[in-house]
Amino acid sequence: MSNSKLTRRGLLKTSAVAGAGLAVPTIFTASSASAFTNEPTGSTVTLGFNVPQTGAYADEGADELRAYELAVEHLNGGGDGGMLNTFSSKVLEGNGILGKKVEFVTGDTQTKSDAARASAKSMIEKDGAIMITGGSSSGVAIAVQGLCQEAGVIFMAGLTHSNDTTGKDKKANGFRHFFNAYMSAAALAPVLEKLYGSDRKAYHLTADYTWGWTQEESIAAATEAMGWETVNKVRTPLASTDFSSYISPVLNSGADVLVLNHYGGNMVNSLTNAVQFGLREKQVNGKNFEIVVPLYSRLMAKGAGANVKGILGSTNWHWSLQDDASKAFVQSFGTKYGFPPSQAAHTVYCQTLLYADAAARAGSFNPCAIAEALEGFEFDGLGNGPTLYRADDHQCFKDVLVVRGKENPENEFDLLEVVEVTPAAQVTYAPDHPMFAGGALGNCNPGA
Amino acid sequence: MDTFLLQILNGLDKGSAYALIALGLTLIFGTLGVVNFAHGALFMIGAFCAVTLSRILNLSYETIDPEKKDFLGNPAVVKTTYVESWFGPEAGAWIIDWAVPLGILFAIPIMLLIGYVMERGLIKHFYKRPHADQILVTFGLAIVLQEVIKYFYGANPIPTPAPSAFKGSFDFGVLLGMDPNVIIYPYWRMIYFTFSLVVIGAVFSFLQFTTFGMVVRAGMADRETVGLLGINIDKRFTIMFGIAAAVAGLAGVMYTPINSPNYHMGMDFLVLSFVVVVVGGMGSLPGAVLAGFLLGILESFASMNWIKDILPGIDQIIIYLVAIIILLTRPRGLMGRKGVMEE
Amino acid sequence: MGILEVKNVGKRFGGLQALGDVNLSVAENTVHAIIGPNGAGKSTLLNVLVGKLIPDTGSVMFDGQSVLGRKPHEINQMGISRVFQTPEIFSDLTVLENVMIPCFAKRDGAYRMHAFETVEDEVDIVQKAEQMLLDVNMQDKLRMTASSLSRGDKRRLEMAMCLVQEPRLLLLDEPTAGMARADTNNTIDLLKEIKDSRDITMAIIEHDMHVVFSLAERITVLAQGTPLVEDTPENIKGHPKVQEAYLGQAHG
Amino acid sequence: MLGLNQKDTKFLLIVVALTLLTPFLTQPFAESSGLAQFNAGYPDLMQRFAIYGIFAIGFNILFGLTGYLSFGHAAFLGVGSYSAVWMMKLLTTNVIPGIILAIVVSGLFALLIGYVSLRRSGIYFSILTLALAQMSFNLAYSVLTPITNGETGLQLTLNDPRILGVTATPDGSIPATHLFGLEMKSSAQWEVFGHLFTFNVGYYFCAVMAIIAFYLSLRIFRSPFGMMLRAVKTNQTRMSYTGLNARPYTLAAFVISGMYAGLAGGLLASMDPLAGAERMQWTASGEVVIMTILGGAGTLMGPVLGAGFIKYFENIFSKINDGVLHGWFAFLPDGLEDFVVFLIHPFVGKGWHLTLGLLFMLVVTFLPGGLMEGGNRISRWYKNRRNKGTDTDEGTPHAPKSTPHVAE
Repeated sequence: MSNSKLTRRGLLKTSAVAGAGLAVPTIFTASSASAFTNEPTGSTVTLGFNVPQTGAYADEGADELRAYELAVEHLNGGGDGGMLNTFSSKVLEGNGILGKKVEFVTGDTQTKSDAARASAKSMIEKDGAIMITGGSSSGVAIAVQGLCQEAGVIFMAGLTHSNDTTGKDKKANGFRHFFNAYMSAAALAPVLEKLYGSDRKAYHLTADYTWGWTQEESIAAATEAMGWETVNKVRTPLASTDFSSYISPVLNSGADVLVLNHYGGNMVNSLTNAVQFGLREKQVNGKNFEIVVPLYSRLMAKGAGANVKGILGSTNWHWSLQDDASKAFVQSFGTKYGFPPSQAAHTVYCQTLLYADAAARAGSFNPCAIAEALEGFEFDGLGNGPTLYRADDHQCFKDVLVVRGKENPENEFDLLEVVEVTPAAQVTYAPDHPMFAGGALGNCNPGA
Repeated sequence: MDTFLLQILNGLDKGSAYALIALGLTLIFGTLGVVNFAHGALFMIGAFCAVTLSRILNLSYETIDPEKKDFLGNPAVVKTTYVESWFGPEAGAWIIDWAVPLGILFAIPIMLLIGYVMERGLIKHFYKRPHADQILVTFGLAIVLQEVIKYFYGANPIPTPAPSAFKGSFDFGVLLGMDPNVIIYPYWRMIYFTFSLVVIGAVFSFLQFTTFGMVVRAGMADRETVGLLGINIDKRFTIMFGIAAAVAGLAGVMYTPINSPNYHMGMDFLVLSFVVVVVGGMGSLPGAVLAGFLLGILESFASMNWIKDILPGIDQIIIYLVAIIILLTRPRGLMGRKGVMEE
Repeated sequence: MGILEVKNVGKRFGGLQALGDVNLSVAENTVHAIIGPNGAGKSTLLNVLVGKLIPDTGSVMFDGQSVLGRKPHEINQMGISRVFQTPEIFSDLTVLENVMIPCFAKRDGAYRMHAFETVEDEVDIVQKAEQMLLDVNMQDKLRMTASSLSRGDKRRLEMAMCLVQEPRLLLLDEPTAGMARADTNNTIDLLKEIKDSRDITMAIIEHDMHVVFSLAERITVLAQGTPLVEDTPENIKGHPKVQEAYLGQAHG
Repeated sequence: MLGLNQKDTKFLLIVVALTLLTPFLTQPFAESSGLAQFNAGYPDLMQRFAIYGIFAIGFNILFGLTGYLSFGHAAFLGVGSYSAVWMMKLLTTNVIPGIILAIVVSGLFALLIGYVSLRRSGIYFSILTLALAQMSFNLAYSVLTPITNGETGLQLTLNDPRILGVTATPDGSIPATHLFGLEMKSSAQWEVFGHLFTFNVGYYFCAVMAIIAFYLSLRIFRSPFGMMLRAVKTNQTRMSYTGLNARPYTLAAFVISGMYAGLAGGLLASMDPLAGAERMQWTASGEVVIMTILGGAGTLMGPVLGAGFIKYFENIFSKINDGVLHGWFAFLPDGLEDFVVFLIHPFVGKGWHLTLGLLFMLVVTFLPGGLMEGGNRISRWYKNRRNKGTDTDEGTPHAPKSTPHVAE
């Protein structure tokens, strides 16, 4: 791990050497020194990886961090190059970004908006990070995105699924590769209709905070559009650990599908509880009772263990995909770490590559130039098929995977199987879709 | 009516965990006069005893099977557990399947030992210190314990299922002459409830009917006098601390199939269990048990839809609201004694 | 008409009649002792006087005003101070601060938000407190933390804290309980000195007869919650009822 | 000066000097040296030192003086932040109105919560504050989202009215927070001998606030009011039999410390206009408890030190990862190097909570007076060593314990 020399401020690398012998101190203000925030002047460029390292999402954060390290290794020409070899844009040459060696600093979001902003600020102010990326919840992503907008650096969102990240809280300096709740719903609905029919009654249990609400809204809208009836929408407190009192009334409500708009520990517990109550063995309205978890992640599936078997959901990417890009990424990640990458690892790896590529194509680290290079960028070879970074809202549009908990896993990582790859066209929406209304990108801010 | 019945069941089940944790907490407070903020962590460690046992049972040797491929396309490594190779596949699988109930046997000595070490090594030095100091040092200990667990087991929840014999649920409604599926309840949760009653009963009869228990009860009422009678009350208190730790640990072991254990589950329960203890009345064992079940039931009622429609968000705060009301109207809790903890 | 008038006070605790029909009058500027065997209701009576207990029947008037239903701090503000069996002092504070606090209470009432003045600038109060401590011979211990005082000094300090408020009535709850003979005598001397040097009414609850007879000008004997006799020390000494009460107690 | 005696004036001046020189003191290592990662002199962290210092000073007025252990103080910090951000959304991004509103609103909120919870004492009080604060947090995170913006936290947007300010700057971004035009985020940097010092407007604004807060707390400590609060802690029985009503004193202390928390919250929002609900969680309240105890409850400087210590740990210590460790121990033979790194690894970087927990236990067990007591013990030991043999020890048997609470 030689690439984590953490502390130097790019700006000083040269000036410190030059000025070391001089006894005359120089005073300058931050703004007069460079054209944009943290302009790299030395031979290196510093990226800031802001992931949860403590708290409930620490394992997910650790997986993201592994992917970041891998990405940095590949950008600097190390390793087998991973998805650099399959990426449709070929401007990256394995010599860092624009010839500058990539270094990185890490921060701990603690999955709290506050702490995440503090760690992002510290990376920007102290370590001279030119770009911030990461996060594993929407609240954090939106908060850090806002900060990056004000500070004048690019934010490449990690795992954030709320519509708001590229909806009402979208920012000119922020970009999201991950899919969102609307896309989950749009991808799931046809599969649900195909497998469970169009005459179903759904019961929603929703984590009582912003992300939960947007997902509930999206799924309810999509399923109602195909003829399902929404029996009830029940909000559950974030702090809940035991969902029995929310799950036990479900069977008697007349519903025959339970939608769990939960994530992380909430999802693990609510799904475990639901299976415990034997919901899946029951018959309601003459149909098999079904459970749906719209947003899946492998770590959650692992936490819920055998309870995920046969449960449908959606994910951004899965390691069992057989396209060249996915295979290359799994190969390179698996060789280095001994297990396949999660979707969170995949999205942050892509985001790092996309940022580097945009900088290379723009020929500059100026956030505004990079934003321009990313806007409307079409690419392929990163595991999700042909993808568009839409200019209107900085959201990636790509295929979405509908997955199901595997009945007979072959190994400990083999928890989900891909049921369907919903094409990008089917999950695309208008930029002014009501679920995404109410915000504006604003202007790109180069800071300084 | 049926929804009320259902929620009472839920409440009793939730209350079981609350009552068990609060019972141990009160035992420690009543005997030692120590406010133990690390009690939630003991619950968590109990849960991880089950995880550990299940891992031990799953220890395995590896053989390479060239027929199968792993995710990278290399020849797969096939693991066979020692248990299965020793006892034969069937008996071995049964033992692994029963890891959680077996975890009880595994957890008791470990929890007693942890309790003993904690009391002798740390708590002992805090008997004469203010309650605030006790809260703080045990709070520090709780952080340390959970970080240690996190270091070894990670932050992700670890699924620890119940034996397959207890999967599924029982239909109470049919028993009461209602339609099927109206009141169903998982077998394991019923076992948890029964288990908690057994443990509570055991602790109470131990205190009630043994000489040891009598001395401890006398010591709870008046420590100095008992000390003057020439009884080595300290040693007994150490044992009581061990027992309290074991009660918390057992609550944790049996809880694992209900929710996958994670390193911070102790903190999740800590605040709650303190509310339970205070509502029950600091130092009152029956109060703790009563308050545990009561709060469990109230919490379940608060999650009913029509109540949430009238008072949005009530299920978020019900526990705290009850605690506040009880503390303001019955300052010593439901069954507390006067003058406890008000220095 | 005494400064403290207790009329027909009765108090029950469940089945126990702790006080039944107590009548008592304490005249101004006297030392009035209330004695009685254990369980006679002395402490209950005292707690009624300071507002800690509210009697079921009867009235307690201090200087023409009822004390019933008032909080301890309000009763203190009326001019009644109390000395406890075990000295109640501010043990983490210095001796001087211990005496200054009652001065503030006397001057400023039950509550005043004097957060921006400094203690040192309150010259009057510092002087008053220092003078008080000089009076009780503790002038060399001003800066000591109260908890490090000897037991006798703690008692002195508590007295000083009460006296500095110049109370009109000083209640003493077994001021020599648990003291060695020498300390007891010191305390008696201190109380005598106080009695001689200022206009003050004292009500002493005590069962050490030595103390009572050295100090009291009038004595009320309490038995089973009712006053048996009230008289001068000389008359009490040989009173048959009193002997009966104490001997009866002693016999069983 | 300023109504302080000579000793306190000196003390205050030292604090002022330390605060103003923080950009130097926290930046002791040259940028190019391997130790540069231990520098803490960047605006965000320096601001946090000052802000959490204010928070802890305020908490100490309640806990250190009256002994009432509140486990819900973070609620006031959160309420302060929300008020300030709302002011910046509705009125102007000038920080003054926001901070004033923050102090007022959190003061009122503290009055309400204090009025309810101060009816009980001991652990019952702690649980009441905990319950009230957790209620606030849970509601802020969910059903109060229209006011608090829930999970994401309340932020400024381009649609805010800001009737006295501007909705958006000419270049289309959200206006920065400022003090009559002086932007909080603007900094000057001074580079000398390879050291880089950053002088940030926001930090100096917080620093001035912190000095004022400290000065006020010093006055309270030295005032009759402060003495009464210490009396409450020592003996409430004697307090009431002395004719004093303890309740308004404790309530006043509670409200004052709530206002300090509100000021801290308002400043947090002024430095970075976001108010997250997590700020109100009970663990955040636990943090200020830890800060105060670690530094030394009841002392004037202790809480500030504790706050600085914890924020330093959280932001700097947590960044030491394996790579850095390998760098440090590179001089060791390979096997040994790995072993040493393996040993240290659980305690640094993301394991910093473990170190903090251990340290906290050690302090509570062996140094009940916190870091301040540790410092005093060392200096006393040092003095004793110097004075060895000479009998001019001024510490007479009575003197040493004289005023533990007002020890600086």
